[in-house]
Amino acid sequence: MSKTVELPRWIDVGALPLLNLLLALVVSGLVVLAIGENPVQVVEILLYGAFGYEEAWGYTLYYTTNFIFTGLAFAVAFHCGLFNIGAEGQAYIGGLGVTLAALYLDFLPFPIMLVVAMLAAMIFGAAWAYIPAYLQARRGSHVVITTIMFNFIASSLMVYLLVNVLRPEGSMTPESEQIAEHLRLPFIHDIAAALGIDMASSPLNLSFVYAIVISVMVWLFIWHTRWGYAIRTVGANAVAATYAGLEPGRFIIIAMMISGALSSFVALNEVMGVQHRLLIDFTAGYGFVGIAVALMGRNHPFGIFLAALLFGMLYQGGAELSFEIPTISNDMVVVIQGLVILFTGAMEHMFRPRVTKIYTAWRLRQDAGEAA
Amino acid sequence: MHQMHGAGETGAVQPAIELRGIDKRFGAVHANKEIDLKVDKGTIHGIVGENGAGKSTLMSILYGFYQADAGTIHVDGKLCEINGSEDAIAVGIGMVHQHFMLVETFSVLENVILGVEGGAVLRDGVEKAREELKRLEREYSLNIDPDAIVGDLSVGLQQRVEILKALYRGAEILILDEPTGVLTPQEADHLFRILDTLKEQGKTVVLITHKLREIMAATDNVSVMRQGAMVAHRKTAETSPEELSELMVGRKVLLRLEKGESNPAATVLKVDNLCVDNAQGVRKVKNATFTVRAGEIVGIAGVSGNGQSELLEALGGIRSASEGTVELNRQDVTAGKGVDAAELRRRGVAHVPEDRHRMAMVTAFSAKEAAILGYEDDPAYQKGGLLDWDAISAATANMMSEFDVRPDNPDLKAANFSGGNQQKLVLAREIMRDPELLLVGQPTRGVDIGAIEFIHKRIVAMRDAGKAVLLVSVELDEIMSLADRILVMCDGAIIGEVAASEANERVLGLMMAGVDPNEAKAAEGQA
Amino acid sequence: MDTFQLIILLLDATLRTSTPLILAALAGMFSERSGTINLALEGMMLGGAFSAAAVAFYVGSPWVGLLAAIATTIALSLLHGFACITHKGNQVVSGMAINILMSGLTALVGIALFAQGGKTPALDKGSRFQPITFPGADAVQDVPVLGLIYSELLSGHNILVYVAFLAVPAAWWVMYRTRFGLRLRAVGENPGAVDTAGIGVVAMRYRAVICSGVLVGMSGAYLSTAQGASFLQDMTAGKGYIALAAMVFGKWRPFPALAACLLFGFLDAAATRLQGVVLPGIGEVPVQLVQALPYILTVILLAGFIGRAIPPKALGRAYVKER
Amino acid sequence: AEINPAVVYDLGGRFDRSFNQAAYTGAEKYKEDTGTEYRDFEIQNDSQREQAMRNFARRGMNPIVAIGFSQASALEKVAKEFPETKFTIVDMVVDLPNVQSVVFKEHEGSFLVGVLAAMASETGKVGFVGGMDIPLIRKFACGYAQGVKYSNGDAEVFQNMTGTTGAAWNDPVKGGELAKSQFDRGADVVYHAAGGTGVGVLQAAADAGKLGIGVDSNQNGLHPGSVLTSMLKRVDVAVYEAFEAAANDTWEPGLTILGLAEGGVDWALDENNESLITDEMKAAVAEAKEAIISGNLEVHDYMSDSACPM
Ligand SMILES: Nc1ncnc2c1ncn2[C@@H]1O[C@H](COP(=O)(O)OP(=O)(O)OP(=O)(O)O)[C@@H](O)[C@H]1O
Ligand SMILES: Nc1ncnc2c1ncn2[C@@H]1O[C@H](COP(=O)(O)OP(=O)(O)OP(=O)(O)O)[C@@H](O)[C@H]1O
Ligand SMILES: [Mg+2]
Ligand SMILES: [Mg+2]
Repeated sequence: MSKTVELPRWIDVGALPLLNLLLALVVSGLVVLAIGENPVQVVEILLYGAFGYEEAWGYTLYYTTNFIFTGLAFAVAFHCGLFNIGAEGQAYIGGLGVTLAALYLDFLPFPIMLVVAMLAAMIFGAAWAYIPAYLQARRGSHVVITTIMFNFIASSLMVYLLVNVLRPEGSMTPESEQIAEHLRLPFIHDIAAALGIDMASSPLNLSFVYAIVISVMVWLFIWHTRWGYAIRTVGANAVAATYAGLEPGRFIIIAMMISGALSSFVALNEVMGVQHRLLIDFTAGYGFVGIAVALMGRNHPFGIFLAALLFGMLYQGGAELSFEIPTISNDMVVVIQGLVILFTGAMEHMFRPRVTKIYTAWRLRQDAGEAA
Repeated sequence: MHQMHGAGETGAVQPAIELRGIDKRFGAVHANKEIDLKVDKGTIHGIVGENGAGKSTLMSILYGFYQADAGTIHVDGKLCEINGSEDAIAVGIGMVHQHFMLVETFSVLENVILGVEGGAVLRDGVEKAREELKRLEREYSLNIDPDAIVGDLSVGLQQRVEILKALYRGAEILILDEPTGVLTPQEADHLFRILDTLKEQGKTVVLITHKLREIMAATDNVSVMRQGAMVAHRKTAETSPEELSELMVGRKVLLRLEKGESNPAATVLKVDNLCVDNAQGVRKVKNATFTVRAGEIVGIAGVSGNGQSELLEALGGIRSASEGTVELNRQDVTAGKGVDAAELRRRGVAHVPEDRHRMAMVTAFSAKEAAILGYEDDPAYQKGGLLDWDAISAATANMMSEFDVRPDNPDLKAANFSGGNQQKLVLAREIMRDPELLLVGQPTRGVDIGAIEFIHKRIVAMRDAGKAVLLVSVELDEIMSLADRILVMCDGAIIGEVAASEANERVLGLMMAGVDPNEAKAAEGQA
Repeated sequence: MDTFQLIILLLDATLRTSTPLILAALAGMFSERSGTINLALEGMMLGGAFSAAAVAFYVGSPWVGLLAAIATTIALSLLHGFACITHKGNQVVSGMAINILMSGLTALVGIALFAQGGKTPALDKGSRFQPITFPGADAVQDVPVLGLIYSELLSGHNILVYVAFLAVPAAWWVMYRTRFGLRLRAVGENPGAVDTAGIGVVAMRYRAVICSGVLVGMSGAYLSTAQGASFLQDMTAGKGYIALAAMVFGKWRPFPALAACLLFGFLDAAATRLQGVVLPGIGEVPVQLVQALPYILTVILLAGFIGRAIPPKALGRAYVKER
Repeated sequence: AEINPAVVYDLGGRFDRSFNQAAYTGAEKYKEDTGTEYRDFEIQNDSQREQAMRNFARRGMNPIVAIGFSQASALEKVAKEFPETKFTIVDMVVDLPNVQSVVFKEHEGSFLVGVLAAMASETGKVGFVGGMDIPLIRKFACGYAQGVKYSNGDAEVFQNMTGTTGAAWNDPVKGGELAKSQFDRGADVVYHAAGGTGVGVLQAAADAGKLGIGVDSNQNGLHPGSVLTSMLKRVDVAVYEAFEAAANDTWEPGLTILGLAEGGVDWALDENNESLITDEMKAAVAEAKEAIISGNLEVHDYMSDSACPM
């Protein structure tokens, strides 16, 4: 009977997820083959579309921005042992906050407005997360089901508001008025131009920088603050948290509200940065992808950044793909997304026993070699 | 060491069960080490051993719940391949698990027929089962309403359902894993009468228990396990509790700790009429009234499950009090009235809970993270609004060297420390705060002998430093050697107090069983 | 047009709209009662709808389409089982993954096969489930009250509608009156009890998710080959989640779940008809509110304000014996 | 000149058998006639519009035709970014120097099919199923109702809308539901202006043995004998002409309005519905058409005052 050895970190958080990711990509390749296209060509187009030219980078990072926000949102809740499936709805409602602020407080100068809009997004997103959080914390209603329900409720609410309230007189499209020019987040290419650097135009805007800053803040928060510590304690062992005087319900609510606020930053990127108005379904599934991003990134901001970049690449490359190969639509990206979540999330333990065994055998041989 | 009995005395009769070379590991834990065991037909066979000795694991292997890594199982002399519980049931083995295996939302009848429904459609089997159940109930006086929902039944009745389940499946060999740990004395007596009936009918019983008194009273033979190994087999009639406990622990049991007289000073903790309910609303602590003074150790003895846990949790601020008051240095600190565990800590109450894994440790954390649990807001651990991990690391290293935690690596995951070392880390965290009042439950559960002595010394040192200590333990030895005064809890009430100098195992035992203290002392006097 | 007739017609539509919900809610119930969360209903329904429409188009028979749908959903159930039962993966994540996967895969394969933007070609009469008219339905049409109930409400639905409504008592019977049901419920409450009773926990849970697959397959086939006449991208439009909500609302029990499905189906039918309608005195009805009601009601139920929904105890937890 | 044309469809996609498909037909026809390749894109959600247009513009596609009113705001942005590129938008007016807007007098075409519906109806009750509840679709409904009343003053018109978002263009199941509910209330002819949703409406009509009326494309062939006629909205012509004009350098920005007189809207008669249209009906509809073109009969445009006299 061999003694098992604990896996080193680089295998645990590096090699294993990569192995799972690889499997997801291999299966995706098989799907491409099955529909009669050439996977190698698909990968080429994907990569070219994502990184092949200057503008592509901009698009890739623009998508990455959204995924960073939703990935961080999922991760913070997850550290508290909560499965927040509601990022989609929280981001959507966050968009309402941003839009209302931008439309009704448009007399404010930009820097102040930026802070106000950010706060509005956070408050709206956090408020939307608060109800499921409260119900979980105080009445034990499972947050998975309630956040799913809240996504639908948010969607209905927003349709109602966009159609009946926010739609400008005479417009047929259910979308809000454009926000004032001076309240828009500057595009990176504009900033670059101001600095005398020539850059291809893309939707990449200041919120990407903001996403990086927020990532660092989340990292500090989770691992270097008392609240972060408390949230992780509640997530890992709620009884121990109670014993320590960290009332779990309180931190469940805090974690969910932070999660909702983080989700809502998607609206900053989309509404203030790119679309400049509130569109129906502007969240476009970013909230759900955030789950995959966080799981792949092992709920660590750095991992989340890498995973977000991967998904940003898939999104942008995938858009290119659907332009280049008519038989492959954007749906290919959705398939890859699904497979990545399946293999890196649901089946994350699939290879673990085998890898552990192989690694143990190798280590034992190594040890024996050293002893000899 | 292995002093086997059996073949010679029982003659040609095959043992009902024979285990040979059973070996089992759970990851890093070696739960069973090449175990041999023979159980004679028609006897009651006891198995004793400390927590974590591997008793449950061994029996679960016999019942097919776990699969052994090595070894063979023989039933009635025949080699049996037991790959699952269905195989064990087929050869006539039944088991009452330590943690009941019942479907709480089902009726008694449904629980009993689960797996032996007697046909694809329930109706066919159910009526037959109802009849058969009636017969079994009569035969063993196991009265129970077959249509009652199991979740509504008391623990004692639930245990009857477990026994009925086994008997309904035609068990010839019945394994009971710590059946009395959760029973009232009356229920326990009833259980032993049932076991006798079973034995009379020629059935074989394996009984796991911590209580040597039960072993002496009820069994024919007894086997002792220690740290995963089978260390001895005895005829009950030829052994004594002293010998068994020595075998269990591996050396002569330390009955008295060297310690000086206590110098109790001002009252630190004053508990008045405290009542505590559990999550289901059942009153677990009934009108407890007592005090703990500075410079003394007050012990609370009792059979586990008699409200000590709830009492300790209420005093620690984890569970709300339903009635009564708790005062700390004359200030009201009754749990639930705006006072929680954090507030109590601020006021100088340290708490080592009974259940280390469930409560005192976050095993997913590194040692240094675990070492600040409950004290994360200590200013010494902060720098510039963030946690100061360097300071925390240093403090953890200090705890580790003071309490001899091994390995002394603050960055190692808590789960990777052995149980005893985890316990030492928890004790270090709480004791080194130098609290006014130390609440401590089962301080030496799962801890090796060397560490026990060390921990006991530290607790006495706290007392000698003028601190108040409230100690809850189910180990009478521990209570008697540490405490200056002993309170006995039974069925949620504190039924009496005994000075340590007057205490002995008999008196305490009687009181723990609910006998009035005066009667208990009188009975002791007569004995 | 009298009010009574309006009500009958609304109820008639309710039966049609609640049918896929009923089948899917029962599917969810089988899975969840055995301890496996099934968020994948939505994706499985899509997969079933696609297979049914595609195969019915090629073969020209709705029955073959139905079989294909069931085969697809069973395969997806096995995938879900493989992830969460065999590999003890997170059931919520697995469900989400299957939903996303199927949303993409059905469209992708649809485009590859039919090049119609993810749709399947329209099915002709013979490739769809047709309404069944009860004997004498036309004759009694004008009999007051009962005639209308018989001819409009009861008669004239396709076979899957009747199957769905019969599936409810059938599911109840299986769940509460058979050995299989007893074991299934037990394994969702306390798998340890099932294991020690000598029954394989893993096999039991697989059987349950397969049952789930069969039912949700029918639900998908209903959408594309009975109610509709082709598959469209994302045609389930959240019905899987509504079914899940109905199952929770029905407290994981067949008849209450049926009631919830009828309620949600009714709301849907009503909302559809209220779109753009200006009621005197009230003004335009906010259809979005009516549409969101199932979700709102479910949240309120979960919050314990209208009776408590207690899920199976072992729901969501893989059975781990040895740590 | 060489052109590199592109089309961006609205939700519902190229094969909705209706509105977008009409655009597709026009583009295909141009390709057939001239051998000019074109690119097209089906958006899956609203946020893709901008990206699709920008993508085409960046690749030098010119002209770019955007189908559907929902494209307006996206087009407005992208057109500003690419002032050299010619954009044509169908169903909406965007006022920019490089944008051509094509809108139709749908109320006129709808009036004609309303006339036919009223005449074909035996119960005197007819239905209308709209897609997204917006003024444009109410314009269809209003023209239709006027046509119905014109030919039969006692006729009753049931109206339902499918939804309030883009999803309403692509929900045939709900469309079928609505049609069924109208049949149950006694209607025997139903006209849809619902894009992909209409497929379900026509299906329901065919299933129930009633008559449907198609829209945008000629949908008579979907269920021969069950589709009374189709209100043709010549999006195909609009697309074709945009391509052609760009190729001939005659492309002009500004507003183009296509009504009955311009042949932009019409009703469809072919071998699939010959048997359904009596001579009497032919005569009546021809008369109405004549009157409208000549200006003797004015069909009220809902969008002019957000109200319908019916
Ligand atoms: N399912 C399991 N997975 C991993 N380790 C286990 C498992 N069950 C028991 N162990 C470990 O095996 C060892 C023996 O445990 P076992 O339950 O057999 O002890 P025991 O003698 O019954 O103790 P107790 O008196 O506390 O019931 C312990 O270290 C325990 O932590
Ligand atoms: N979950 C785990 N993962 C990895 N290693 C573990 C785990 N649990 C225990 N170990 C390691 O296994 C070894 C044995 O642990 P165990 O708890 O059985 O110790 P022990 O012999 O009971 O010691 P002690 O007397 O201190 O309790 C220890 O070295 C510990 O580090
Ligand atoms: Mg045990
Ligand atoms: Mg130990």
